[in-house]
Amino acid sequence: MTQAGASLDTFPKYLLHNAERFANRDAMRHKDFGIWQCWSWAEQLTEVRAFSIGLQTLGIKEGDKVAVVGNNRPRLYWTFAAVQAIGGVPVPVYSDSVAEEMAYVLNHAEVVLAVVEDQEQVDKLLSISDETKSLKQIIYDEERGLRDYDHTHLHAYSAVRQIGLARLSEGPDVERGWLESIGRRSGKDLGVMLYTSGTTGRPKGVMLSNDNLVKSALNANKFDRLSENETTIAYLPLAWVGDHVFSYSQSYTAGFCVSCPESQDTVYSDRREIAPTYFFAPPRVFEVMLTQIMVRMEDAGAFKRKLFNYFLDHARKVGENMLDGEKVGLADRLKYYLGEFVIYGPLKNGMGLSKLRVGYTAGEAIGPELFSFYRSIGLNLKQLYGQTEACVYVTAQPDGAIRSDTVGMPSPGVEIRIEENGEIMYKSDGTFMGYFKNDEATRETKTEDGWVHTGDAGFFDADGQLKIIDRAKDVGKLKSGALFAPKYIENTLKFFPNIKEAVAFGDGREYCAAFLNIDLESVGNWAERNNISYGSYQELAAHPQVYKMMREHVDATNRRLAKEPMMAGAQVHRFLVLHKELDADDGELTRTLKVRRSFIADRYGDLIEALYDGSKERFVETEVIFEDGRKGKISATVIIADAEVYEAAEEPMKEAAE
Amino acid sequence: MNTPVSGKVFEVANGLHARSANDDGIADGDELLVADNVSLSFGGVKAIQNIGFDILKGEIRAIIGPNGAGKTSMLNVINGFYHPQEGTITFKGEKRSKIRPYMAASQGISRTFQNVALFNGMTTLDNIMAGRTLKMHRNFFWQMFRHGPALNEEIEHRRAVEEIIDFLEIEAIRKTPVGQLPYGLQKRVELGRALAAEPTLLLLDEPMAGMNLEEKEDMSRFILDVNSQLGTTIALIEHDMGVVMDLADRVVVLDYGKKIADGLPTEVQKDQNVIDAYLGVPH
Amino acid sequence: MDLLYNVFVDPFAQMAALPDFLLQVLWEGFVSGTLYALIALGFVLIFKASGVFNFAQGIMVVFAALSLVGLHALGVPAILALILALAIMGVLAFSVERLVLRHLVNQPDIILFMSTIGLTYFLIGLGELIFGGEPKSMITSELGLPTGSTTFEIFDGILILQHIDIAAAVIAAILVIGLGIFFSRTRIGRALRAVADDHQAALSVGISLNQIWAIVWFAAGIVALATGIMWGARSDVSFALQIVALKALPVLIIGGFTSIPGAIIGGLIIGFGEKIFEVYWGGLLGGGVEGWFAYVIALIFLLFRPQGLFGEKIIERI
Amino acid sequence: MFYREAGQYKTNYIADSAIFPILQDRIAIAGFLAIAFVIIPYFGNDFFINSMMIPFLIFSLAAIGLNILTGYTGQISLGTGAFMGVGAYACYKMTSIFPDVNIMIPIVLSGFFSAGVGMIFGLPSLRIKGFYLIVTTLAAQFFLEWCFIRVAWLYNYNDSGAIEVPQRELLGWIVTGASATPTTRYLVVLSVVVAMTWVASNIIHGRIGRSWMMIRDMDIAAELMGVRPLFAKLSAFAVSSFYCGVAGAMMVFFWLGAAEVESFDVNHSFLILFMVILGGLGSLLGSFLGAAFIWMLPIIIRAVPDIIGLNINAATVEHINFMIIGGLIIFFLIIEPHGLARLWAIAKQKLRVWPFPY
Repeated sequence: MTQAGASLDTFPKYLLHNAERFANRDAMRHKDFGIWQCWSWAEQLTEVRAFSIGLQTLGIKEGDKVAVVGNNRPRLYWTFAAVQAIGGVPVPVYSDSVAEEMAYVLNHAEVVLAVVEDQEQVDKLLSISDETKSLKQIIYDEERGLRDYDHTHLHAYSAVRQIGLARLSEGPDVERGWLESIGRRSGKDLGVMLYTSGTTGRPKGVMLSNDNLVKSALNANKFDRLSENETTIAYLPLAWVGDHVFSYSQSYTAGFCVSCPESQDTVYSDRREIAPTYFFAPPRVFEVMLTQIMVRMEDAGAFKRKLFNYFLDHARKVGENMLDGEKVGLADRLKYYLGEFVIYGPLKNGMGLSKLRVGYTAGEAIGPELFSFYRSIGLNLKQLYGQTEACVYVTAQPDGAIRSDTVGMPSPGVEIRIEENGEIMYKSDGTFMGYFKNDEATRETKTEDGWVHTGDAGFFDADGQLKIIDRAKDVGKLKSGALFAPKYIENTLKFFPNIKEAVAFGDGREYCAAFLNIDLESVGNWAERNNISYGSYQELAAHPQVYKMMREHVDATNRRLAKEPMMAGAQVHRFLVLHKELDADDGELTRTLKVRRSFIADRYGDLIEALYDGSKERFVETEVIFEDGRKGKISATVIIADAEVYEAAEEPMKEAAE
Repeated sequence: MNTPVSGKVFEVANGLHARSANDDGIADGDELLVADNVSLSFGGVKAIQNIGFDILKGEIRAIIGPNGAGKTSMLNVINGFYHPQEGTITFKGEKRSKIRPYMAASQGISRTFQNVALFNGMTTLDNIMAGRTLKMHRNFFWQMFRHGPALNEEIEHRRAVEEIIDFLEIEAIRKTPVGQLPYGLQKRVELGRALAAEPTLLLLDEPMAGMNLEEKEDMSRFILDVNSQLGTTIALIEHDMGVVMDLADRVVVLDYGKKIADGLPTEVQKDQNVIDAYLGVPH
Repeated sequence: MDLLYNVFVDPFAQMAALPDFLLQVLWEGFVSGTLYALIALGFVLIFKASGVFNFAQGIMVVFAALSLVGLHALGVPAILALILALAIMGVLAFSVERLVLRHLVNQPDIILFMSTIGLTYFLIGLGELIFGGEPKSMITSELGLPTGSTTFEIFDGILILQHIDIAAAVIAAILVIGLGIFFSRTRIGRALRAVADDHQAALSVGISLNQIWAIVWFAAGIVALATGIMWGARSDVSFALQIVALKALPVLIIGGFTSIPGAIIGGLIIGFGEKIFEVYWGGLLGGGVEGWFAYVIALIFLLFRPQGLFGEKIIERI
Repeated sequence: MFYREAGQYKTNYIADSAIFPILQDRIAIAGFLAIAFVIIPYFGNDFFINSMMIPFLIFSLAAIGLNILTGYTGQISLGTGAFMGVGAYACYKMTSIFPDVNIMIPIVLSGFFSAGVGMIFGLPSLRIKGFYLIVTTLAAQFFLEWCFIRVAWLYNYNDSGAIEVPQRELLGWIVTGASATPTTRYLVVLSVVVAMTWVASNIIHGRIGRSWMMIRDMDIAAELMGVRPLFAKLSAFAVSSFYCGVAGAMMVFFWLGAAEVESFDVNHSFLILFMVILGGLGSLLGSFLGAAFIWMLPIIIRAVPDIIGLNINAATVEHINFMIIGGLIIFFLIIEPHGLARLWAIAKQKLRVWPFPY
């Protein structure tokens, strides 16, 4: 297939290429019907080709936008390549977005066809069919329950695939035509459109060219020496740029196999079966894993707990040094190997990370203890800093130069500069083409000469690693003029496993104050051990004992903040424990589970006021959306507590050197 | 009547699952089973007296009545556990005399029990596999070596069982011993086991007894799906009138071993005899 | 033809020719039948009240007899030894309830059954450890039991009746009547019957299940002691008795597991049957048929009347 | 602790339903086999091989036989000893009648005789359950014992009434009779036991084994799923007796060398039953564990007084042994009715989730 060899600048071309060079290697696995169904690159090509020609027959032509909605499933990944092969543009959409959100995206992107996972998504799309005039047809993967639907505009994936196969059997022209269509596409063309969930306003469609994705993927492959031998598990939302790059772009360019879990409930055990060598997870996932480890260990016998603590202490001491290849004494080394056999190995095995070669965490700052825990037991976990607009990679940590408080050095092919107001700007191969139908936003974000505003504030430290403080616009000042970086404070609070979420306030105020969210699993367990009974989340959150514990955590946080001259001014003076969990369904978190600060500030204005007016408690009523979509109200009297504040550490005296 | 269906059982490519439901040459809406003047007594106790009704192919037929009305006995007569002293059962046009339950099974009658009767020493997977006993034929010789035809057969049926697991959404408990499962899931596994036999007629004895609302909703959905997607005729005993009204195409009402009403759910609901029977024995 | 003659004619000819011998055989059968019935009675007591199929009844017989003989050998007077042996059976009943049954409540019957096999082994070991494995003579005369025999002349021949055998029959009758009264007239007895029907009902009478179990095991122990004395007086007290005692199982099959009269009639049927079969037909098969005759009869019953003569018909409900 | 299951994924049903799906288990099994086939013959002394390993293996096989009936099909039997006897006598007769036939043929064929007899005595199981069946199997036990004594043809009219094993060769090695070395006999027994265990495991994991377990767990539902009780129960009796028969034949031919009826009495039936209960009902592994435990325990108990310098006579030790076994049976039934195999499974589970408790 000569076209492919000529210039590998699109994914369909890579598909053709891989079907030759890796013909019999697994390209995709999916746990289905109890076992891992596998497709080699050659088979993947056959599948993509059949579906692609099927789509063509349904009338998809160059430039058409095709929405892809659902969980991680091979057929949805194939849809990307199938659409790109005939010149269309896939638009993956978050499958958990509610109907109105989805309607906006489909309309805005002018989607003509949607490939969806199952009945649930079909129903959702049908419910908004009046608003989405451009959408003409729907293809579904899972056929269950859809038998009796009107099939004039609805097709089963398998049926479209069959159409494609039938067309292909008509003669070689069909395939030739298809190959030509692949050949016509180039790196300059629009490859995919990803809608950013956006902390404010409507989602924006980020247009990424084939070049953007291919080059970023190649750079990243080279950076981490990824080859066809890697294996990963695709479990993050399809519509998220990370998944698109890790599970699609990098898989196609490096030729490694991507595994799709059986269902959302079985991700954990499926990951264990697959044992990925290349793995990405937001800090939250790592946090949950660690909490689970700790909670389960609480129930273990005294001996096991002792052993566990003993070896983890040792790992804390030498583990990271061993990982970084530094010199470690023989005795320590042997003890570490013993620990590897007794504790670390089984832990990694339990998490399904035994074979991990490269692991990344990003999206949010990760607690240093959390981060070192994983590294100390021998997992090569690293941080990166990225954005949809950059095809993920802005900075990443190279092997051997890992720090928990930085996000690494500029990725290959990325240039970075720091603006005067602290904002990080970059320019790279992955820099997006622009926002779809939103030139104004494009201009705001991307300069004429290709520099992109990240919106984050940060600086390079002495080792040349980038350190992020906060969103550029969120960094503020207290009335006293002391620097107030809310995220930094929140993250310090969240180091405590009992605190699931924290929201700090203080910009333009007298002092800094915070909302806390307890971690139900962790605190619930603690309550059980201490014979504290509670009937609900709300009751537990308001429990005096819990408040006492939270106060201790805030105290510790303040002591920690006090040690850092820059941050000492913004210690948490008052705090409260929220009566409900911050929830994406209520709009308090983004879909990627980041805190939506301004929204929360609006919603809980009363409570914020209470933090600053000295009240001891405040009654609030909050509207919530239940899982089934009903709306309701919950009310509570939230107690506000004071916290100890510490003297700022003195600026260490500069030694009169020499 | 729920939508009559023809075609494949589950959405799978390997063409395994011949639909037993279509093999018998009885068209949807024709009589699949006729109980004619059936009487059954234990010692002196008359459990069923002169009951006659029919079950049409493709429908969901509910048998309701107060406790002790003889509903379960009726099911036991249908699948051969009890032999009626009087009357006949005609299934697929064949009048039958005494049969053993395994013969009823091989004719295409499968059922679940009021109190879950799973094989507790076995996993979910094995329990559903057990439902396919009648479809497996490889002889002892091959079984001994678990090779060749016996292994192929095992794999083939495993695939079919996986389709049922997928259908009932019980992937996560595939390899859990059923004794460890909560009651609601056990009921679901039991339905899976009955389905694995690919029955023409599925008898469900209080499929929702002891379930919470959500479990009931799930179970209702599965029952409707079984009926509409697999074309299985269903006879079910149920106490929850709401469920019966939602699910059943036709209802027969028993009381003290006698039939007191028979007809569409809405008709039966208004029947004075039925109201009296239910008021007499409140539920 | 010879065979047919030997099977169908000759034995009856012999019976007719020597009626006194036939009577003697029948008497022997009656006596061993009585003993089978006594062992079976022990089984029935426990089975009725607790649903436990007590495989250890045979070893309890041996154990009781050994205790009696062993204590006497240590110089304990016969009557005191008898009382102490009773006490030992009481302790055994109490221990079994405390250490075994109590922990196995609500377990499947088969588990309870197997635990009694374990108990059997334990008691064999314990008995041999304490009393030694060699056969011992029963202290018949010391207990005041008759030892002589009476010879009747009848049908031109003689019929010899051992007094101890007569005593055995009488004691068996007394035991059965005593138990009958116990069950029908006493509060505890009635509770025992209630427990057989319905555990809840028994509890409502105010007797705990544990007490009831201890009591029935003790009752079975008393029966075992009586059986042991009688049996020991006829042959020796040895562990071989344990295997013979298994014949109570076929007796139960014939009589029904829950019926006291059934146990007696079953025992007699087996007793008579096996003696007559052994004497008149055994020779044809080479002798020694007593070992399996009872079981084969039971097998036939199982095939044609599984509930036994007096058991209730089992209706399986679903 | 030793398990590293991450990354062991199955891409087909054959691998997924394998009997040992976990790599580490397969390694362990291979290790055990290597020890059994190489290390023990090489290093074991005659006493160890002849008095421990050979009987252990033979009883394991018998225990598997009984486990198939009792543990997998739920039909209790006290006739195991007699069914072993049928195998032994059948084998003896066959070698007498066809002295030139390869010895392994009568060994295996003897199982069929046993299976036939087992099926006959299994017939009542169609109508009866539980305790009633005990009587049936006891009938088999006592009737067959009687046959072994009274039917002189079975022991070639020997004056001793015993069967004595003639010398036979297999592939040029003397495998039976007085001149066969323990190691040779051990290897023959081991091979047969391994092969038959594998077959048993195959049957149990297939349709037939499943139908047995269905009958065991819920016979009504089993019948409803199309299991014919007649076939399921009789096949269990047949297979079970087959295993017992082969075990019996091997017991005489490769271990005892000569045997009388005492070798097949009801006490042996109990012994095997205890192996199955202690080892674990419904577990092949349990059959081995139970056999090892019941067989090795007396040897250890006998050895202990010597080691600690106590002088206790052999009879006393024997009695204590009885008490310990009886006590353990009760103890296990109370604490862990599924026997050693379940303890093993729990330990394995602990190792799999190590360091977590669950």
